[in-house]
Amino acid sequence: MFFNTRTERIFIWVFFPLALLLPLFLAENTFFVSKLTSVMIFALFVMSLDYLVGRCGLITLGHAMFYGLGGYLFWMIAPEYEAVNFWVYTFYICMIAAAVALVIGFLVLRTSGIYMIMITLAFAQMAFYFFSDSIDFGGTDGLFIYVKPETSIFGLSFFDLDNPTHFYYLCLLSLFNTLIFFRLLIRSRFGRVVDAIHENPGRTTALGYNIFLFRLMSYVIASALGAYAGYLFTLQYGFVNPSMLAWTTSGSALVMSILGGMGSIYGAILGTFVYEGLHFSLEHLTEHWMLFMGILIITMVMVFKNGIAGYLEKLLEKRA
Amino acid sequence: MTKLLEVKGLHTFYGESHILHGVSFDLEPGQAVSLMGRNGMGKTTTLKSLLGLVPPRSGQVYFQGEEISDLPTWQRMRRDIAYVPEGRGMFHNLSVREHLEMAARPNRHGEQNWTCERVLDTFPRLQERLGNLGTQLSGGEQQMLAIGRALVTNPSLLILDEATEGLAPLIRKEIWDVIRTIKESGISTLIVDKNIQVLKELCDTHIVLVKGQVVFRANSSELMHNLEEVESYLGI
Amino acid sequence: NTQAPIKVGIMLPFSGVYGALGDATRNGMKMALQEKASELHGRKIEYIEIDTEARPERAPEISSSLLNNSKADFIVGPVHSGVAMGMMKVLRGKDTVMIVPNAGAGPVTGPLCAPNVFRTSFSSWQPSYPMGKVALDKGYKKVVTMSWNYGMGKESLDAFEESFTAGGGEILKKILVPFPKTEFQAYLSEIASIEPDAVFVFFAGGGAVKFIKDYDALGLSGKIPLLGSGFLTEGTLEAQGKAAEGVMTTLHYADSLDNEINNRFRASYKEQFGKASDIYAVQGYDTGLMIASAINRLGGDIEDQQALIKALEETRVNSPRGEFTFSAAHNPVQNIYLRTVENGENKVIEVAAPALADPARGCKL
Amino acid sequence: MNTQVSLDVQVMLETQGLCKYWGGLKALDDISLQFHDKQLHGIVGPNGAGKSTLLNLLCGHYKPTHGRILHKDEPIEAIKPWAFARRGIGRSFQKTNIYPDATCLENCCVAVQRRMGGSFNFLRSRYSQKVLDEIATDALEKVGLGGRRNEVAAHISYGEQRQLEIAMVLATAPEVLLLDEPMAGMGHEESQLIIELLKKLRREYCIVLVEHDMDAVFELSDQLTVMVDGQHLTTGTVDQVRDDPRVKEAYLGQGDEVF
Amino acid sequence: MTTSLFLVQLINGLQYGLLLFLIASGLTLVFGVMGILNLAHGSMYMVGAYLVWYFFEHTGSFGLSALISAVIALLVGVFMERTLIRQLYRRNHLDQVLLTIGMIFVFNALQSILWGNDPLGVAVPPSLSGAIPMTDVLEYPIYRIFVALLCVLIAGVMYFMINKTRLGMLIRAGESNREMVECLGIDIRKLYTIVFAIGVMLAAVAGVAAAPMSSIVPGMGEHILITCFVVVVIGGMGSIKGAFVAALLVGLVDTFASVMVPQLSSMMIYILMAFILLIKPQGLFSS
Ligand SMILES: Nc1ncnc2c1ncn2[C@@H]1O[C@H](COP(=O)(O)OP(=O)(O)OP(=O)(O)O)[C@@H](O)[C@H]1O
Ligand SMILES: Nc1ncnc2c1ncn2[C@@H]1O[C@H](COP(=O)(O)OP(=O)(O)OP(=O)(O)O)[C@@H](O)[C@H]1O
Ligand SMILES: [Mg+2]
Ligand SMILES: [Mg+2]
Repeated sequence: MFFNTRTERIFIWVFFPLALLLPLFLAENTFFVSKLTSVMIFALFVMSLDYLVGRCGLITLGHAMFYGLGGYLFWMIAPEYEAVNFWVYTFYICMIAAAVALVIGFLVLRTSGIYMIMITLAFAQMAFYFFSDSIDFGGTDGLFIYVKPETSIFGLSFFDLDNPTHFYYLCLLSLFNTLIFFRLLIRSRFGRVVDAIHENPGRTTALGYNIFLFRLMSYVIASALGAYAGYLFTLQYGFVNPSMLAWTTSGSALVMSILGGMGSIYGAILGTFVYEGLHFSLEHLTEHWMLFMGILIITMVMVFKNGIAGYLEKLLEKRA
Repeated sequence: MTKLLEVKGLHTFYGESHILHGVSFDLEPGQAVSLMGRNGMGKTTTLKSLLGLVPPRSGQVYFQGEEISDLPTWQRMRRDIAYVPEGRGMFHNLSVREHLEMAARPNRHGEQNWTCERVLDTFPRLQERLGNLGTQLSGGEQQMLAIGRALVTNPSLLILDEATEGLAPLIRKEIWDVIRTIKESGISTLIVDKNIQVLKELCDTHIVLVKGQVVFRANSSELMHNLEEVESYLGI
Repeated sequence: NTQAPIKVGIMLPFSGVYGALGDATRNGMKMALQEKASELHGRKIEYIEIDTEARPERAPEISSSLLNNSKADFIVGPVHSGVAMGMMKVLRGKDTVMIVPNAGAGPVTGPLCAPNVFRTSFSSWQPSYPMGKVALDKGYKKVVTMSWNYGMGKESLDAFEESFTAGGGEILKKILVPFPKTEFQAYLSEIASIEPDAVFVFFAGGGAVKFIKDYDALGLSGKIPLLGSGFLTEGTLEAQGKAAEGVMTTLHYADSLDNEINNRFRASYKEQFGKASDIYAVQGYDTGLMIASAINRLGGDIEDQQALIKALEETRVNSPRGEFTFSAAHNPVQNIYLRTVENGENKVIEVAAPALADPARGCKL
Repeated sequence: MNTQVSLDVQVMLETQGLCKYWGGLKALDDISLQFHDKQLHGIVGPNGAGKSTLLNLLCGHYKPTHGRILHKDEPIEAIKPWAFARRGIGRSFQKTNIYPDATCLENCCVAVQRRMGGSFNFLRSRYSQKVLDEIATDALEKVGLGGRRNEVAAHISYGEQRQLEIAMVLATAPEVLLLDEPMAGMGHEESQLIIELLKKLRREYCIVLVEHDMDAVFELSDQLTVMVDGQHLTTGTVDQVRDDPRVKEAYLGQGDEVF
Repeated sequence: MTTSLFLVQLINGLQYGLLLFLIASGLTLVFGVMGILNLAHGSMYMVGAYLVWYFFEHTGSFGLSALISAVIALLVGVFMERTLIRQLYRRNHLDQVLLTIGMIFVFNALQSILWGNDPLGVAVPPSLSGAIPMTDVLEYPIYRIFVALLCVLIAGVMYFMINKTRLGMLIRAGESNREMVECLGIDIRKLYTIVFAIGVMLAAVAGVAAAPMSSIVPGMGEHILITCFVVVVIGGMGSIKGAFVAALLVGLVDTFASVMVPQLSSMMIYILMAFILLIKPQGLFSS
């Protein structure tokens, strides 16, 4: 079975077709298309975090560092006014982020548990202050990016990134691919070891696995995808700001991933959409949206034992 | 005379799986009772159910004539029950001395026969490791500490799960001696252990569990008569 | 459609560190539009308010929500310069009018200036620039400057330095405190050991309260004169208490400006919201006045964006801070006042720079 | 009944002056031992004698304070913990150490896969290769858990978890088996099963067995080492050791008191 | 740097460190010792400051206001534990993250609704006002010295309570294995309620103590929260001594970095933390 549970299959059969058709109905409301796009981008980011936290047991509060890095990297390596190729830069950015993750992972993965949370936070904060203190990177005001890459492969172009609907589909596709990728990864033999390490690292070492290597690998993969999400975010509005790297961004992503159901991967989409959906509707309803948001979050933790995904599974799974 | 402990019709489930099918037995004051059975037959579950650690779906527990089925675990223990769990339940952040000091208290009648010092005298090995953290002890040392920690609460009923697991022969003998002393001082014990040779001599009553049901319950002499039957239950 | 209400989108922080600024701005603006309701040619105003939480990375999305979803005619915001930049990215050149009621970020009316973007507050250069001359006039030759290490702070210090060093003054040290740190003791001890003639700072809100308290508690207040950009004592005086007495600041407004509009404004604000008004309320009020006046001028029909922009450009705002007009870059041309704190109020001493316009470097309008 | 052992078989593992100190405590003091291929080497001693510590050193879980460990004459005390297992040194733990949320089969599969490789294959399904399952099932059957292969490990009883513990080591197909009290907590029948199993295995592997169940140790050991308080007391055949008065005093107690 | 300036900065650093310890003390207890991840700790710091301001406005007595605030915080703590935190002990630690972030939202909203967003200030109580001259320009306010002493006192009491008393042992044991503690006849639920509430109260007390020397503003708790976690983690989970040393270390490093390497000062405590954790992955004083 490719998707673990019935719930996941149902979710995927509902969510993706719906998402595929939605722009047709929203054609005249460009805002909703772009809002959904940004939620999907963030869902992709949350998903990469969910893999790290939920599957690998590597809790980080510094994941936003890569989200921001994805944006700033694009600004750094792309020429200011020339046309660049989207795929090429996707590759560059993911590779550079992976290299950074390799170095940082090498350091932070020596610690574990709360200590790892804090040391990832430390690195993220350093990166945050690096960008927000430096005039060259626009400081706290951030930077504008004027290039929009073109998307041709071998001279064939399917997308126009300036067109919000096209961009929407690009993000949807990215999200879908990421989900499939993580599913493959989890189902693979690599995934088996990752699961084993998550459950009992000591035992896994005793069986002869170099757990550091597997963790590092996972960290690098998740970070590269996190950077890809940041890159998409930057492309959407052509704007980077150090607040992308702030710990609060990592924190929100963590919240969404826990809310969705840790480690379920597709729960990241659920968590992000529910959180962002609530946030959006509440903040349009009342200035004191925080009160209701807080109460709702508290209620959801109390009711859902394993996040939304866990709750749905309880409802939908046939009793064995 | 009221029974010390009375367990009536315990039915316990883990999720959907029905583990205990109406376990009942009782225990007179001053008695030592053995609870035997093969792996996975529900011995630990029985103990946990009667202590309230795993709430049974139905059934009652009486202690000294009072029903305690609805009390939280700590209140049951306050009636002078002490428990040595399988796996020993060490605290990773407390030293050996602290394990004993935190648990030590006189019983409900204000008696304090077992003090930290007496435990340390009984298990000199612990004396040497006073500053170590609980989980840094060797397996056997942990077992001694777990028993010691139970004794300093000065119980009137001592419940031991896998009493001598992981102990060296000499220490094992020591433990049986301690239990014998305890028994002589009027404390009742409920023992889960593999060692039928010792148990049949030490305990007054024997209970055998098979698949969550009591299949055999008798005193020592009856046990002797039915040794073969019992041994077949135990897979010996 | 001239019967439908005019939609005003509000992007301000209503929570967190900047919450008070957002509140005051909104209150001021609504008050103005309320007062001018009769001049709107029957058009109602509908507000769409969104809390920006002062998070720049959310700014593009919220702006686009107000622009494309709510179809707001005016978008008013923000407080925070980073958010302003995010808004600019989406709103520049679009067919709605963006009015900045606070954020001082230079680029907004500098290199990024655009026909549909207005600012009713100040550029960060404006309030600080005149202080250089004031300091020199007082005979201060050697000054230490200090602010948070972020856009607005740095731009303020630069503006001060520009006029101060041009007149022969010397900056002994420029201290940039990481934002939003409020542990000032180490820096103040250092200043005490340097013993400059005066200290010039930019701080605002809670940080300003803490700074003034520390400055006083460590015994510096009587000994080294404290100068500042006016935000140091705006909306914070009550919390600062006695510690703020005597602090000298420059700003485009002062509580004690004795003109009819200011007096009426202050009284009515106090009455409506139960607390004293401050510069943020004034800026919000002026934003409201500006919108009202443009609607009035156009007879309630604001469909034609060209006409609307023209009407806005020509507005002379009769503000509590005194009348002001707009520069070509859409930034106010306004008086900057020298004030000092007396009995918990910002008292005007003099006009430090009349009708000062931002140099608008890099703006091509 | 112990077959006399010829000592010319290969030395698989050797310790030279091995020490492990915990602060002031000498948990292990100057231990020099040889473990031979195709033999079962029993280690007994009172609680806290340092038996588990010795195993922990032999499998790389701890680093020695002093001394050397040789595997086939190569020093290995400095290599990484995981590399020990890769050299074919497998161990079971005294305190049950399994993957509680996975099924018994999956527990063993993790072990088998380390040997079979492919752990850095990101795309191929872990379920696609039946060989792996078969080896794992085989290991489970050896310890008598064949019928429980699809149970979640947390839901089997303590004794069964002990069996699983051994199955996992077997599944890695090691050359050296370090077993720390494998029979503790097991029922009679299961113990018997393990004893039978070890009887078979001891002619295939180099096995180091720490155990307090004297019947089992006496029955199984080719060589027997007694340790006391971190010191090496004696090594010899079962009969030699059993009659040693020092051993009786320190460990066994006098004859009839052995339970 | 002259010697006198160095000494002054040393005092500044120590004083800041002590204040940090005071703010982090509740977190040390709740998070370090009991193992409950309470992100709403900072919010209680904020609530403490607002409460003391509110009662000071109404009673005019700082001491009385402080007392009322502490009691209210204690009750809030009991309420939080009883109704919410308690349900989550058996669940994943991360659920506590979610729960307490929800609480942060609620506290922030309540603060905004009840007290508005304006920055507020409380005057230093007259009995503790005044200052001691240090250099010809600088003087040191007595109130700050008082707070520093209070921090030392709290540190001492906490150290003694956690490490030397039976109560402390029980709390630590509870973190390790709740079920076993209950099996020893101890009402671990009640114990945890009380200790959690004390932790919450300590956070509020820190807010109370800080109120007269800082500004009371929305979001003041979130900013300090991270620093508190830095302190607890550098010190090593569960170690009061560690937290104390770490707080002083952070205070000193921050102070000296501010004046000596201003370019790096924003990052300095994170550099410090990364450095320490790379050398000692379990913090300075972990067991
Ligand atoms: N937490 C649990 N969840 C589900 N099933 C469980 C759980 N704990 C035990 N069981 C099941 O309950 C049955 C009885 O277990 P129990 O631990 O009571 O056996 P036991 O008689 O103590 O065995 P042992 O001698 O091995 O300790 C076993 O079949 C086991 O699989
Ligand atoms: N991490 C540690 N820190 C400090 N002391 C330790 C540590 N681990 C073990 N010890 C001590 O080292 C000694 C040897 O322990 P070890 O576990 O090797 O004993 P053992 O021979 O296996 O005993 P048992 O038969 O009881 O399992 C014990 O006294 C124990 O307390
Ligand atoms: Mg059991
Ligand atoms: Mg051992």
